[in-house]
Order: sequence, then structure tokens, then C-alpha cells
Amino acid sequence: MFYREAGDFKTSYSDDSQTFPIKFDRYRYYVVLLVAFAVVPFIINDYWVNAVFLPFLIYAIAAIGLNILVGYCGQVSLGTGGFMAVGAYACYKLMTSFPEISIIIHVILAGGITAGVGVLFGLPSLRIKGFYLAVATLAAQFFLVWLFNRVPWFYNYSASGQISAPERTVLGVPVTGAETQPWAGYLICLVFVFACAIIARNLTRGMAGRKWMAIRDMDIAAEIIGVNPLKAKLSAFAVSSFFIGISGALFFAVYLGAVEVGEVFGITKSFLVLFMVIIGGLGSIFGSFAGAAFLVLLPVLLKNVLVGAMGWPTDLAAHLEFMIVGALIILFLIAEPHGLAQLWRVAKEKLRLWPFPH
Amino acid sequence: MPEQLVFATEVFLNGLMAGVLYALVALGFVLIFKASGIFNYAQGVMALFAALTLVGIMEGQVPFAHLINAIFGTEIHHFGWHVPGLVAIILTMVIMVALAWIVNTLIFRHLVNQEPIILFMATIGLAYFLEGFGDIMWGSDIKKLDVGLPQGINLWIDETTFNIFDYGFFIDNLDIVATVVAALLVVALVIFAQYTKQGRAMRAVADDHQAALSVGISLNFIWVMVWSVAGFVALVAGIMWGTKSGVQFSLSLIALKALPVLMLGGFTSIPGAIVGGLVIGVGEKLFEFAIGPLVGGATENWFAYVLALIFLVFRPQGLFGEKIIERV
Amino acid sequence: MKYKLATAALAAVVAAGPAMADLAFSVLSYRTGPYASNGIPLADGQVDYYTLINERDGGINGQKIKVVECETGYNTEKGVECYESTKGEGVLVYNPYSTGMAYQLIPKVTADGIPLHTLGYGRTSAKNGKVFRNVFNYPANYWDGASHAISHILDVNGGDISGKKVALVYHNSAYGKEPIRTLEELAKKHGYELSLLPVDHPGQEQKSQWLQIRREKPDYVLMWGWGVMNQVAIQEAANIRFPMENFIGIWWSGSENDVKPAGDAANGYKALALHNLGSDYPLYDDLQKYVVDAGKASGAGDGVGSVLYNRGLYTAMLSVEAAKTAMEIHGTSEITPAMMRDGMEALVMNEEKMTALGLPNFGPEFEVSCENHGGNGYGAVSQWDAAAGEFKLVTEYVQSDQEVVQPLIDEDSAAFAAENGIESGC
Amino acid sequence: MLDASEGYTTEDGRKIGGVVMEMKNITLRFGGVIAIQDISFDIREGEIRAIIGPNGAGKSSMLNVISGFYHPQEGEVWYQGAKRPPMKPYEVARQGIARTFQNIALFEGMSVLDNVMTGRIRQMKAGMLAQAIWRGKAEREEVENREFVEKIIDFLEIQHIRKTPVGRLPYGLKKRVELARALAAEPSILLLDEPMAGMNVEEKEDMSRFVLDVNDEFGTTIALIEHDMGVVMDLSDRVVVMDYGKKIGDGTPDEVRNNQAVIDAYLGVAHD
Repeated sequence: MFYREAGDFKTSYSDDSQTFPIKFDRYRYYVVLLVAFAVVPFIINDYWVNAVFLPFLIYAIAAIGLNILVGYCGQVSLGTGGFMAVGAYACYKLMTSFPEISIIIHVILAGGITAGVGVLFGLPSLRIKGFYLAVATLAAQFFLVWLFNRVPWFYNYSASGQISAPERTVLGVPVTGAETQPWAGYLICLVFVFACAIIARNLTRGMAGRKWMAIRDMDIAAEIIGVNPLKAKLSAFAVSSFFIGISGALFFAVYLGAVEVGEVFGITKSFLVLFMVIIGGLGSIFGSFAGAAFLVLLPVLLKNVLVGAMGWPTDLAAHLEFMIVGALIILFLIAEPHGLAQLWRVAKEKLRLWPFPH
Repeated sequence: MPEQLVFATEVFLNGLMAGVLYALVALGFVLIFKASGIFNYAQGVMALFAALTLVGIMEGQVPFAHLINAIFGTEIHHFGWHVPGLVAIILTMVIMVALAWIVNTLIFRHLVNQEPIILFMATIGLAYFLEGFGDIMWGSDIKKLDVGLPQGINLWIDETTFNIFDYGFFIDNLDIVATVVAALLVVALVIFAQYTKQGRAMRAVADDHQAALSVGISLNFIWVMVWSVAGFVALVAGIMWGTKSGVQFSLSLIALKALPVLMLGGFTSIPGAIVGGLVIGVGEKLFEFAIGPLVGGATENWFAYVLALIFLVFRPQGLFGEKIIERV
Repeated sequence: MKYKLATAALAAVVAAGPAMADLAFSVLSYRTGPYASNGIPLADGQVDYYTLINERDGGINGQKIKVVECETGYNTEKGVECYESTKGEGVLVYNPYSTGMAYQLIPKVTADGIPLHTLGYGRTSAKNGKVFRNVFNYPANYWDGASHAISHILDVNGGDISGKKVALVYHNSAYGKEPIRTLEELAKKHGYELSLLPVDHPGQEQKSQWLQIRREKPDYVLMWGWGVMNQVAIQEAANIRFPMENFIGIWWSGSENDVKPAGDAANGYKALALHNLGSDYPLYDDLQKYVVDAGKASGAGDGVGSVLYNRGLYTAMLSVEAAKTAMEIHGTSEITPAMMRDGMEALVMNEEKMTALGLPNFGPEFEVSCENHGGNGYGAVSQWDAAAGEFKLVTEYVQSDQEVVQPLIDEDSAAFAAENGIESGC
Repeated sequence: MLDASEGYTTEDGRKIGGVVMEMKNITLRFGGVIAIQDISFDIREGEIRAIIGPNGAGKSSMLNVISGFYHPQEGEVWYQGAKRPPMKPYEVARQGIARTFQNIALFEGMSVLDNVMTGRIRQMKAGMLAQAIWRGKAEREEVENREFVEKIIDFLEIQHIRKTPVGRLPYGLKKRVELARALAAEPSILLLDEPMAGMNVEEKEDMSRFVLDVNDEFGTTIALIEHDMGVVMDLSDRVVVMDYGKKIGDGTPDEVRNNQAVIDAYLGVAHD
């Protein structure tokens, strides 16, 4: 009843391969966009932006990026934190070296630089597979963090070794630095998320995505039918790192404003983003959003409930938070190993048939 | 011998010792991976949990004191007794077996036949849970762990080498103990695997689940057993590292030291874990000694990974793996 | 703990009625995570002092203190969340106790007009109040600390250390690299030889570094460590039989947590101190009476008098004193964060004041001004007595070498001002 | 017999062209094991060429050599009149050689449509950037190739499962999807590795019909491996027979059927 598929005929192949082939889905998508772009900016304050929206949006970009690599191309990576650091430091160097150029270009270029680094560290994937590759990507993680710490050029020889984002504006409105209004930071991230999601969707529904998935599902067969494994894997590393680099740049410039590489882009970040991808659903753009939302919102929610509403001591609450997050992850994996995206699909399937059970 | 060579020899020996400790952690990973295909990221946290429990029992700490006090408004902290080290180790082992049973029953029985990455994720969930649980149970302060292991420079080696090279080598007594314990542990594991019924069953499961099942081996029993053995290895690793730095949160991070060892030695090979550990230990120490000063030092964390990575690029099957032949 | 649960429950009941008049002080604590063992006494010290002021004096000039505690787990992102969620409660001053968080908060507090106090950590050049108007780092900073250590070595050697070898073992992060510049400048001045030994996070494995120390036999080892790195370093130093009295840590490497795992072997280890140690002060009697015995202590009560507890308490004391100053300046007891900032900028700590508080000789004397947000750079050296199980000050408070430190601060703050387009001035 | 360059006409009147591929003295070893020993044969344009032989005869290895997955130690592969340099499998595929696999090698996580679309790799050349914005060339290409793929889907009668993930399909349908994927490539040579393995009689009949139709409709050159003699003899124009890595017969089905060596191999006469 909710889902009316009958009568929704497609008369062209491009209609059929669009992102939301079902009319109802499409309308819901437009409503979400409308709310996100036209309503939310007017009602949010500092807290909502900094505690919920910015981390959610930025992690969503990183999760989409990692999902392309892990979910679509089947190459498990634990180097996300290191690649985010590349994005952040590239953005910082660009911001301070070319202050007259728009920050938007800097962020995109930072993504591009990260893509290059990603390709470099993706090279071993041609020889190394599975968990071995996952552990190998840790080499990128540790090496990059060490490098940014080691070479003073990356942090402009500042005495502290920290990098801080100077104020930059888009259309005269500051989006980085202290004077940033909550809505401005939110909107700039939203635009990037939106663009990244569309690009990711386009790539994954087209030939690039099919090549990645072919490699994921059966790499030998893929090669025999004409997929160049070198190009496919490296392009996945490149695209994935591009997104992760953008998220790293935004994470630094818009969200935190100041960053110390070991603390912010350590190995825990790599695991966190991988979590988002798996809990959200491998090989699903929607899943990346769901996973990011879940892991950003859950701790905030738990904290507010345990400390705010129930008045627990903060440390007990924090320990409990760990236990609950851990337990929920396990529960999720047991109940639905294919993630939130699969739950959502099943729910939609049910709704489509409703009120008939089968 | 020229001075630099003498120094390098000392560094080499210390690298071997450090390698033994890495191998000890890696061993826990290998055992579980071999028997159940689970890449158990929680191994490090298990070492922390085991060490916390050991100290807690030895000191007569009341478990969950903080929680109990918060809920009931009481002020209890200690039972007021001290348990001797050996007894405490045995009691801790009982708890680790219980943990193994719980982990298997509540988690991995429900995840049979899932993809490896899902199992891996589940162990990370387990790591999160145990981290919070261990802290709530025993508190998050740094605890001194002393089960009577010697620590500090070995004077005999110092003197002997001084007489030979005119420079006394530094070898930590604790490292010597660790080496002996690790060797005993490996021998015990080999004997267990080769000569006991349970051990043979374990190897059968590692080889082929289906076949093992068909000859009447209980998978559940084997898995609980393997997790228990891994728990024991974690306890030993926890004691070694905990004696060095006190028992605290960062003990769980030793897992990261074991990963390059696994890459090098292979996830399924016990000799691989040992040789891999030694190679990584020696490699990273020598690199820091020779190249470290040129690039600003602190290279050990990444060098271990890069070393393993380079090795794998040239030999994807690892140290002891057989050559992979691809077919369609 | 009971108290906290009870007040929390009470707060939940009366949440509808806003307690506007209360003075809100934030405690960004980390009672969990990798540095919990340090975070717990730091937080307890702060909370207990505020509780004492409420219980004994009925607040500051009749205004009750409201403690706003938020758990960060030493995670910078949670720190941001904490800041955003608590600043609405009218918090007068933030003490994040994490350098990473301090860096993030600097632009935010500046925009929001809330003062930030980083006691012995954070951005060193924030001492320059002309650039960092809302940030304070009195009584001393890392560069002062580096100078204190060298002064102490000079003292021990009768003023001449040319040709001596000094090694710095440091956490390979922004924090650990802080003293390098100063130590290099001081090396030029005093002619000692400096060698640098970074230790990568977390610092569990330091064999390479200590073998190198054993080979090169430096006369002194300085340490900028944090967390597990401290315990391992002290243990390794003991293992190679490095003379402990020649091993000097920064104040973040000088708590009981750091030396206890090494046992008696750590005896004689030295650490810099920003404030006095132990619990032998009149104020602690009040603390015992009004807070601990009354069952209102924030922790288990066993941490009272420990190094980090005292640091927390010292922080809270300075905040309360700044609030008093602010009340005097503005003639009202209902102060705002902006007024608090003025109070901090006019803060004067002298022996008279500290004695009156029941904390004689607890900290160095210093004055804050618009140009100087960092105090006068006094610090002391403490030494671990394993038998007694406590750190003791072994020197007077001495001033850092302002000739060396001040130009570095001016340089760094000028660079920050240029990068961020800040017009400096008072 | 056969004319070396001109081709010939089959009994049912199909025109068979010149040689498209020629294997010259191929020898393939795995360590000490000889999988293929000095084998030569050719494939002509438009014909259905079969390679048969008992299990372990080296048929699949031969196919793998043709598709570039194995590289023979000795011998040459001539393709479209030129000697083929050592190539990666995907380069071979891009020269227009498509294949199916004995143990189905479909991409289980993708839908039938996507699986078949992967066959169009050779034809879809839009760059990453164009695909990312999904405008112009990328979109046009997608639609054009989709049209072609839909024709194949119709042809193989798998319209109803277009959007179904391949993992959920029964065996017989999977085989058909795999054929569709190979056909989508518009190959100049189509290699079929035991297309009827594991099928019941009815399915085999269906598959035979498809193979013949493909050859008929698109004029595709087909090389197939089978160990079921019956099917092969009905389908193919010429047959190569292998046993223990050696070629023991080559010719029309009738010639091969009467070849003593072949009969021995199939009836299991002891080798001397």
C-alpha cells in the first residue's frame, strides 16, 4: 500500500537505471533533501551542528569512500585514519599557501592528493589479499601519521606541531575558523556530502562499479572477462581515498578547526569508519549514511540518557557506553550481518507487499 | 670487534627478546584463526582483561566496587585479603575459561558460516565490550603487577660480555624469563596438539570443519577449548607486559604489535608466528638503531608493518605458506 | 558518589526551575580511556575544591558553585561535544586538561567570549595575551619547564654544564616536541649537547631508546612523556641503572602513577612541579571535614593529596580566586564569562593570599596582565621518595630563563596572529 | 579435405571462413607435470569447434591458454593473422575472446543485468569523470549498451530474472546467464568450457539450441569443451580430441568417430 510499484512503468533504460526507480522513494528523497537544505540550517544551533551534524556528515563521506573500497571492490582497508590525515594536511598546506583561492577548491584538491597517496598504498593489493591486505594497509596508517609528525614542513614549522585552520570564506560567509556560523559549516559539509553521494552512486551503478564488484565477487573471472585488475583496484583505491581525503579535510578545517595527527587520525579512526561501513551495510551508499548516523548518534544519545536523564556518574556511563556499543555491534552482526541497509531493504519489501504477507 | 658491531649485536639480541614477546601475542591470534577462521582482534583486550583480573584477585579487590558503591551508596573496595600469585593465576584461568564459554555461546555460535570480515567485526565489538567491562569490574587506575618475576639488567651477561667485548650487554631478566616461558608454552602446545585426544580433535577441526564434524567431534567443545587456550596465552602475555608497564588500558594495544608478525608468519602457522615475531623484533630494533637516527627516530611502529608488507609483496603466501596456484 | 547520584537525582527533579544565579565551573574530565588513571585525580581535585567552597563558605561571596562535569575520555571529538553541550549553562571557564582539546577550543572560546585556562599544557604562546585574549596558561608553560629543568641541572653542577650531554626522551607528538626549540636555544647559551629520542605512541616498547641511552651515556635525561610511556621509561631507566636523580620528567611525567609500577627502583626520580605536593596544609583539614568525611568526595577519597589531585585542586583554586577578583572589579557577585576573563587577567597570587586560603606556599607567586597571560614562569623540582611513597619539592620556585623563552613566545604568537589575521593589542 | 585459407561450406550450408586462431605446437607444464604436449590446431571463422577428451586430458588447460590465463612454455598462438605476444587475460578478452567457465564464475553479489553488462567492458569506454557526473558520453553509452544487452537477455530468455541477484538462481539459469555475459561482449571467438556439465537432458537440449542459435544468429565463432561425446558430435563442425595432454585426433565428427586412437581413449585401452 505504501509502496506503489504497479503502474509505475519505465519507458526508457535511463529511467530504469536511475537511483530511485520507485516513485515513492523518489519523493521521499526529495523531501529529505528539502529538509536538509532548506529547513535544518534555520533551526540548528552550535550544539547540534558540532555534536551531531558535522561529525555525521563528515563521517558519512568517509564511510562512502571506504565502502567503495571494502563494500564494492572487496579490498579491506584499515588505513582510513592515515588517508584522512593526508586530506587534512593537504588542505592545511593549500589553505596557508594559497589563501586567495577558494576553500572549496582546496578541499577538492586535498581529495585529489589523497587519491594519489591512496593509489600508492593500494599497489600491494595486486599481490596481497584478504586480511593480509587489511593488515598491510595499517602500514599506511602508521607511516603517514609518523610522517606528518616528523616533517615540520607539513605543519608549517609551527612550534607546537598542531595545525589550525585559519578563517576562510565562501561567498563572503566564513566556513572555517572561529567566526563560522553553525548553519554555514553545516551547509558546506552538506553540499560536499550531497556531491559525494551522487558521484559514488553514479560510479557504482555504471561500468566502474561493475568492474569493482566483479573484482570483489571473483577476481580471476573478472580478469578473464576483461577487467584489468590493476586499474580496477587502483581506481577503487583512488576514488575511495578521494572521498576519504575530502572528509579528512572537512574534519580538520570545518569540524575540529585544529588537529594533531596522532590523536585525531590514529588507528581508532580507521576502525570507527570500518565499523560504520559494516554496520551500515557493505556495498550500499545508504548504508554508509546509516552506519555513520548510528555510530555518531548512539554515543551522544547514550551519554545524554545515562548522564543527563538518569544521572549516572560520568565515568560509569562512559564505561557502560563502551559495553553497550560493543554489545549492539555484536547483536547487529548476529541479527543482520548485511547491515542496516539490508534491514531497510527487508522493511521496504514488507511495506511493498503490505497488507499481504507474501 | 668494532664498536658499532658490538652495539648492533646487543640490539640484535634485544630485538630477539622483544620478538619473543610479540610472538607470544601473535600465538593467541593464530590459535583461534586456525581452529575457527576468526581473526580475533580482541586478543589484546583479553590480555588486558586477564591481567586486570589477576591483579584484582591478588589484591583482593571487590569486583564492580565502583558500580556497587554508586548504586547502593556503600564504600567497599577491598576484601582485605591477598591471594598468592600462583593461586591467583589459576583462578584467573578459570575466569578466562568461563569467558571463552560465554563468548562462544553468546556470540560465535550464532555467527557460524558468516564471512570472515563479519567475524572480525564481531571480535572488535567484543573488544569494545570487554574494555568497558574490565574497567567497570576492576577500575581504571594503573595497577602494579608483581608475581615475582625478576626484572632489570642481567649482571652475569653484563660481566661476561664485558670481559669479551669490553662492553657489557644489556639483557633484561624479564625478557629472559619471557623467552623461557614462551618456549615452554610452545612446547606444551605442540605436545597438547600432537599427543592428546583433544589436541588431535583441534587439529582436525582446523583442517576441515565438515570432516571433523562427520567423525563426531563437537565443534562447540573445540571452540571453547581453543578460546580458553587463547585466553591462557593472553594471560601469559598480560603478565609479561603488565610486569613491565603496570596493568593499564594501553596493554590492549599490544595487539597492534602482533599484526605485522601475523602478516609475516601467516595467520595459520604457529612456527610462522614465532619466526615472524623474531624477524619483526630484530628488524625493527636494528632499523631504529641503524636508520632511525637519520630519519628522526620513532620508526618502530610503522617499520614493522612496512617490513611485513614488503615481504608479502614478494612472497604473498607468507613465511611458511605454500605457493598459491590460481585456477578457474 | 552517593552525593553525586543524589544531587543528580535532585537536579533531575528540579530541572524545570533554572538555577540562574549559580556560578558554573566546568570539569572536562577523563575518568575513562587510556589516560583515566591521570584523569580521575585531576577531576576529583577540581570537584572536591568546588564542593568545599560550597559546603564550607556557601559558595563564592554567597553565590553557589555549580559543577558541570563532562566526560571526554581524552577524545578530542567528545571534547568538542562536551564544550558545545555545556557552554549553554553559562560556564565561566574551561580547563580541558588535554593539549589537543585546548587547541580546538582556542578559536571557539575566543568567538564565544569564554575564558580558557590551560594550566601547564596547551598552547605555550597563549601566554601572549595580546594575541590570545581569552586564553590563559599561568603559572607556567612547557617552555618554562624546559628552562626549569636546565636551571636545575645548572644548579647541581655549580652553574657550568658546557660539554655535558642531555638527552630528551619525548612522546612523538605535538606535546612531546614542545620543549625541543627551547632546549636547543638553551644549549646554544649553556653549551651542553642535546640529543633527541622520540618514542612513538603509546610507548610500551622503548628498548631501542634506552639501549641508545645506555650506549651514549648522557649525563642527564629529560622526559616529556604521558600515560604508559612514563611508566615504561622509568622502568627501563631503572633496568639500565641510569642514576634516577639525573632523570627529570616534565610535570605530566611526575605523578605517583608513573613511578609506582617500577617500585623501589624509581627512588630518586625527579619531576618538575608547578605547585606544591602532599596534603599537609590547613585547607586539607577542611577538605577532610567538609567533603571527605561528609561523604561528599568526588572519588573514593584515597587520591587526596596525590600530585594530580593537587593539580586539579590548584586549578579550581585559581579559578575561584579569579572569580573573586572578577567580582571585585565588576562589583557584582553574578559574574559572566566576560567578567571572569577580566578577573583572570587581573589575577594576583601571592603568599599572603595563599596562606589566607589555608594553602601556604602551595604555588608560585605570580601576576597576570593583559600582555602576560602566562604568569611569571616559576616552577620547582620534585623528587620521588619510594620509601615514603611521595613526591617532595627539593627546590624553591625558580623563574625560567625569560631571555630565552620570551622571544620564542613572541615569535610563535606573531606567526599565529599573522596566519589568522588577528590584530594584537590590549 | 579442407582448404587451408579459403574456408568451406558445411553440410547445412553455412559458410565457414578463414582461420581466426591457430595454436602452434603448444606445450604447457606445471612444474614437472606436462598438461599439454606439442598440440597444434586452428579455429576458423564462424565454425563450432570442439575440444573433447576424457577427464584430465588437458582440455581446460588448453582453453586457459587460449584465454591467456596460462602461458605455455613452448609454442605460439596466432590470432587474426598475427602472432600473439604474451598477454594478460584481460588483454585477451579485449581482443574479443569471451568465455564461460566450467564451475560457473558469475559475480554472485550482482544482479543478472549487471552481470551481463560486465560483458560490455570492451565497448564501454567512458572515463571515470564522465561516469561520475553521469552526463553525456557515460549516460549515452550506458543506454546504448543496455539496449544491446537487453537483446541478448531476450534471446536467451532470461528477461524475468533481470534484476535478481545471481546468487539466488538455480544452476541451469546461472549457466545461461554466464552465456549471456560472454555473448554481450560480441566476441569474435566464444569459448565454452563444458557448457552442459551437470545438466539434465532437457537442459542440455536447451543449451544446445542456444549454442546453435548463437552461431546462427550472430555468426559467432565458438570453441567448446565437452566430455559428452554425443552432444559434441551433433553440435560441432570440427573436433579436436585430446588425451593425456596430446592431440590424438582432429577432423569432422565423422572422421573423429572412426579414428582408432579416439575410440581407444574413450573405451579405455591401455596406453603403451
